[in-house]
Amino acid sequence: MSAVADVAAPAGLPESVVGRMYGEPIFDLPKDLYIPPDALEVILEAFEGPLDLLLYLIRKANINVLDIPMVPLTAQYLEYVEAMRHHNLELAADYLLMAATLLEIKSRMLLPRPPRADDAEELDPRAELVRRLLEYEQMKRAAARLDQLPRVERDFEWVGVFVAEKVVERQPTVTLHDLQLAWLKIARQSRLKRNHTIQREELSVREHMTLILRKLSDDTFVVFETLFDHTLGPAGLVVSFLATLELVKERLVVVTQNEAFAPIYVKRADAAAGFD
Amino acid sequence: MLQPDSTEEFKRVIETALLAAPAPLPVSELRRLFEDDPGAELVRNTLFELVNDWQGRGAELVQTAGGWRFQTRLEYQVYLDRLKQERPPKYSRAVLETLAIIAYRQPVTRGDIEDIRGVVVSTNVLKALESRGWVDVVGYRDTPGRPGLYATTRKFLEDLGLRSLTELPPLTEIERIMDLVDLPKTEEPAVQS
Amino acid sequence: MLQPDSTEEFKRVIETALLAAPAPLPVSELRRLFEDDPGAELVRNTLFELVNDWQGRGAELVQTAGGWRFQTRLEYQVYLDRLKQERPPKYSRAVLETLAIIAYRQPVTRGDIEDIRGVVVSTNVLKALESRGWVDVVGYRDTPGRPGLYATTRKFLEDLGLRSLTELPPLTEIERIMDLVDLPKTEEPAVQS
Repeated sequence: MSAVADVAAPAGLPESVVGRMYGEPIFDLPKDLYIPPDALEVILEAFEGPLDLLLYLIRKANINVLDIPMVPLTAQYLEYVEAMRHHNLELAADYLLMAATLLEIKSRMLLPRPPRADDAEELDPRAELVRRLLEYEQMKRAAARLDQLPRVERDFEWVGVFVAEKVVERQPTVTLHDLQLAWLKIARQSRLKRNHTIQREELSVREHMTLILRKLSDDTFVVFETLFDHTLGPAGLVVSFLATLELVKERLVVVTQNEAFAPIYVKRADAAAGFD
Repeated sequence: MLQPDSTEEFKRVIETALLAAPAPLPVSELRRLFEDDPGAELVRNTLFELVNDWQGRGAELVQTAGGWRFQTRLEYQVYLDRLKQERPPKYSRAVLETLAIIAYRQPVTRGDIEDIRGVVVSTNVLKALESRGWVDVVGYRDTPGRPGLYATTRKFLEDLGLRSLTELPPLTEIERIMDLVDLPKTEEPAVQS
Repeated sequence: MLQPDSTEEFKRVIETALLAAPAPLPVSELRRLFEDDPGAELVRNTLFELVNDWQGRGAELVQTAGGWRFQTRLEYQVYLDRLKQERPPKYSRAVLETLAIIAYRQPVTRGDIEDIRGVVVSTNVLKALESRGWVDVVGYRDTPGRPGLYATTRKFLEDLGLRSLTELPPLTEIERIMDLVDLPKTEEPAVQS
C-alpha cells in the first residue's frame, strides 16, 4: 500500500510521508518541483489520480479549498505534469484531462464577468472542481477510517468450536402419510386395489396372524387354546380365531388333533416335523 | 503485549487460540503462540488446567490425533441438531412401498411383495427395513425355497406412534377418491366394481 | 435431555450453540434450540449475561449484522498471528477508496465510482472486493449499457463487526465543510451565494 500525506493516514506512517523510495519514506515533494528521476515514479504511484494530487497541493500550501487561487495551483499542477512528461512517464489520460479542466477554469476566472441582466448570483467557475475535490477527500478519509475498523482475520478471528456428533446414521423419518401415499402408488400401478382393498377388520386379522406366528417361533407344537389372549375380549378372540383359520388357509400353520375332544395342537408349517 | 504477564493470561492465550483454531493444535503449535518458547511441559500443564476449567460447560477440550481442540459435548447435540437446516434423509419409493405392503398385507414373502409391486425387490430394501428394526421374519412359508415371511415389529408401531396395526390409515376411503379422480391417469382402463 | 432443567443449563445451551456456530446466530435462531420456545426476551437476557460472563476472557460475544457471535479480542491477535501461514491481505488505496464509495454511496455503478475518484477503476479492484464477498451487484441501472449497481453485503458488515450500515464511521466532519459551501451535487454549474 502506498502512503500519502493525509489527515487520516493509515496507521504506522507519519502524516507527511508521501511515498517510499527504496524503502525510505519520502516526506516532502521538493519545493521547486524538481523531482529526482527515481522519485518521480514513486510519487506518481503514491497518488491515486489527479484529484488526489490536487488535494495534496492544496493541503500542502494551506490553501482554503473554498477559495482556490487558480493561477498558482494550475501552474504547480502543470509543472508537475510537465515533469512527468519530461521523464517519459506514461501519463494517464486522467491527469491530462484535469490539466485541461484547470486551464479552462483559470481562463474563465480571468475573463471579465459579463454584467448580468438580473440580480442572479454569479457562477463561480471553480464550484464544480471544489465539489469534486471535497467529495473525493471525503471518500478518501472514509476509506482510511474503514481500513482502521477491526477486521476479521486481521484484527480478530471468529470462534469456531468443533461440533461433536455421535456417529449415528441419520435415519429417515416415515410418517403415516408416507405409508398411505406409498400404498396408493402401488394401487395406482396395479389393479391390486380391486382385489385387495384393505379393510380395518382384515388388517386386524393380519396383525393377529403375525402375533400367532411369533408365538409359534419355537418350532414346537403349541396347544391351540394358548394362542388366545382372553384379555382381548370376545371380539379379540374372534379375530384371533379368524387369524388362525387364515394361517391354515395360507398353509402357514398346521393344526393337528389326534382324536375328537383331544387337545388341538398348532405348529408352524415350516417347523421341523414333530410327531406325526 | 508480546508476552503474557501472568500465568492466568498465558492460559487465556492458549484457550483463545484453541477456540479460534480451524483444526486441532498440537503442543508444538501452541508453543509458537509466544515470542519466547514456554516449553512443552508448561503448555501441557496449562492444557490440563483448561480441561478442568471447562468441566460442566457445553464444550470440552479434548486431545485428538491431530492435537488439542475444543468440541461440543455430545449431550448438546440434541439442541444443536435443531438448528440444522438439512432435513433428515428420505427413504426411496421402493423402501416405502415395500414397508407399506408388509404393514398392510403381513405376513408376506419377498415374492408376494414382488407380485404386488410388479418389480424385483432388492435385498438392500429389505435390509434397510430390517436394520431399522421395523420388519422381521416371523416364519417361513412351506413352499419350495421356504421363503421368509415378513411382518412389522413392535418398534415399527412405536416409531410411528401406533398402538396397533388397526390404527394404520384406512385406505378404502382414499382409494375411492382415487378411483374418482385419478382413473384417467392410469395406463390401462381400470375395471370399476 | 430435551429441555434444559435449569437456567444455568439454558445459558450453557445458548453458549455452546454460539461457540460452535459457523455464522452469526440471530435471536430467532437461538429460540429454535429448544423444544419449547423460550421467547425472545429470555434469550436476549441470557445473551447479555453471557457477554458479562466472558468479560476478561480471550473471546467476546458480539452482535453483528447477522446476529450474535463469539470472536477473539483484538489484544490476542498478536499471538494468533504467529500461527498464521500467510498474512491477511492488505488492500491498496484504490481498493479501499472503491470500497468506501460503494459502502457510503450504494448502490453505485463503476462509472459513479470513477467520477468520484477521478480515475479509471480497474477490474481487479472490483474483483478483489467481490471475491472477498464484501460487495456484489444488486441490480442494473436503466441507462445505456445497463451498468451493474454495486452494494456492500452482509458479510462486509459482519467482517467489520458492524450491525448495520448506520454504524459506518460517520462522514460528518467533511459534510460540515460541504454544508458551508452548499454546493449542489449536480452536474450543472453550482451557484455561489
